[in-house]
Amino acid sequence: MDDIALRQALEALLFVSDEPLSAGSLAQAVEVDRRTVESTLQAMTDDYETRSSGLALRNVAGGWRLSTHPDAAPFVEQFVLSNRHARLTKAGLETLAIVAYKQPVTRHQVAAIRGVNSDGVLRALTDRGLVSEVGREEGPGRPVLYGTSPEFLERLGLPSLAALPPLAPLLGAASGEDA
Amino acid sequence: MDDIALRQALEALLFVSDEPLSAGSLAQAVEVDRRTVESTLQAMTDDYETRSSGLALRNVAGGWRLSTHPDAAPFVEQFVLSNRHARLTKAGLETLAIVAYKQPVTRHQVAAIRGVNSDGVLRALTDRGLVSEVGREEGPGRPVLYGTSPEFLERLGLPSLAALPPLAPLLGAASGEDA
Amino acid sequence: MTEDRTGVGEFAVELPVFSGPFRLLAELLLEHRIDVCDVSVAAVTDGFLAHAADAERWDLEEATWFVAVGASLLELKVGRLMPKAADPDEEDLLGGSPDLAYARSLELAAFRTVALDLARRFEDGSRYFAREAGPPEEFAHLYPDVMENVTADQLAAVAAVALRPPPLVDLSHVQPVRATVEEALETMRDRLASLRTAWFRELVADCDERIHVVVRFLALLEMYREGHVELSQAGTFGEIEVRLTAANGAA
Repeated sequence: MDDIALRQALEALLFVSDEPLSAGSLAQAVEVDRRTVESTLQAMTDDYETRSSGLALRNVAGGWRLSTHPDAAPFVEQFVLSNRHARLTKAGLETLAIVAYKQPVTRHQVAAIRGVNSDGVLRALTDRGLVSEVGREEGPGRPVLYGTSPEFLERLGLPSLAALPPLAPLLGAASGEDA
Repeated sequence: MDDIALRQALEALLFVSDEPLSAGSLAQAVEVDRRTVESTLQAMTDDYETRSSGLALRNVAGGWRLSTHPDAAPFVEQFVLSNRHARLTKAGLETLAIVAYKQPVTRHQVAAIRGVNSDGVLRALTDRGLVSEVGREEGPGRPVLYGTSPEFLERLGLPSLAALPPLAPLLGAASGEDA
Repeated sequence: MTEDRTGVGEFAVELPVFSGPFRLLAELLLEHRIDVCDVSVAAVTDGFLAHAADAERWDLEEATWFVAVGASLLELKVGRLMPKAADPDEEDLLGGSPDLAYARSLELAAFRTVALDLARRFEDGSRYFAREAGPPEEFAHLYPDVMENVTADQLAAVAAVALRPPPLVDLSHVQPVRATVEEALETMRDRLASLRTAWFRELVADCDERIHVVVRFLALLEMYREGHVELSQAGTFGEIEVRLTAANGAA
């Protein structure tokens, strides 16, 4: 398959998928080696940008996702009117940060860090698809363990959890500040 | 708005829409006169073709629609067939759930709940035989009322609508503290 | 009941948990040295009214002080009596050790900083809209069974999220009495704007419950404090006349 046909196939597949597609699954679908697919996707990402396309290709949540370009956001927002992008409250963000860095984590552990019962917030984050149940802890009661969802990474535009900003320097800075 | 920004906005709007958009509604969304929008859409159609895009813009019955390019169809077909886990799109699942629990319900009510125009999704669900027209509402315009079909219940293995899991416990669990 | 006429706070109360001057009781309660739930605010109020009846004149400042303290106690009591979500208890939250509690406060501060960064990323991310429409309809024939993996429970979960009413504004941090006083202030200002002079009795004629009368009275005291109204009362327990001040009338 030549480069043009490959790009065409990749663009079409990205268009129909309603979730990020990994380079591996794309490679399988187009029957081209993964490395070539990856470099083509990277080149396409730059292309969308340089030709001022209304679309943007990003490497998010462990895969590639085609979306509208941020420059077109004002028009799309008006058109879509979705409440999906409603802002998160302070409590929501705080809880999400804890889940993101401490996952897998139980309700109780979240509450212990925040100092307040966080069941409602966790529930709302789960409803919004940002947090999900990822298992159960061994031990009494086998409490549910929470983690962030792929949608969380996608909404943040991050390729993986490893791309989250490191917490350690903040802990250091905080401890240096005051007693 | 210059030509590049206009193309960007139109491409983004066509990308997120799940049904054809008339030149008139697009003109309204981008606040540019309809004639300019139409000639731009025509130019864009040619552009997708000449740059061998994986996408194609077409002027179909209901308006303009962005779709995959026929050249990429074999890959898309294969992908759709192999992608067994996501048959019903997120939009489809959400719309079906709303119809199931709010029936009889109008198109307008579904759109109001989802926050997006849902005509395309409703039509697709109707085509699939999962949703059907169950009557018309009294009042101006006498809009069509939708409900789920017997096939819907059969597919879920439910004897009747009364056997749908009750919503109240799920709703009741919502806490005052939201995310 | 012995009474010292030098001040309203000095009137004595006789309660199962405490006997002595009210001012001392109020301090103990506000410092949580005595559980407010063990104190009948109504009994204290009766004591105060008895004291006031004996007093030679009704001192508005003393009355205000008593009402303010009474309101605080009621608020404390309401706070104690209202059911709360089962929070982990304090010891759980602090882990029992002050050092651990300190470490956790640092950790929470770090998470709050990170949360700001997440908020920024969400903001940027919200400008990208992905496509959720799935394959165009010409491919619909390829997947005849869209319900293959759909379950009733899944539908219910999706419906619950879509149909859940928007969350109520969380008012738990608002002191209930103060919020109502604001409303009462508005009501009183509206009424007096047209009536200009009225009996307190008229201003509370539409109140169904005693708490509403109390709240209107507090609002009135607030207006008096700000010089918006003048109050006069013929005698103890006499009718209270409320008059909009000239300055206020000109506004």
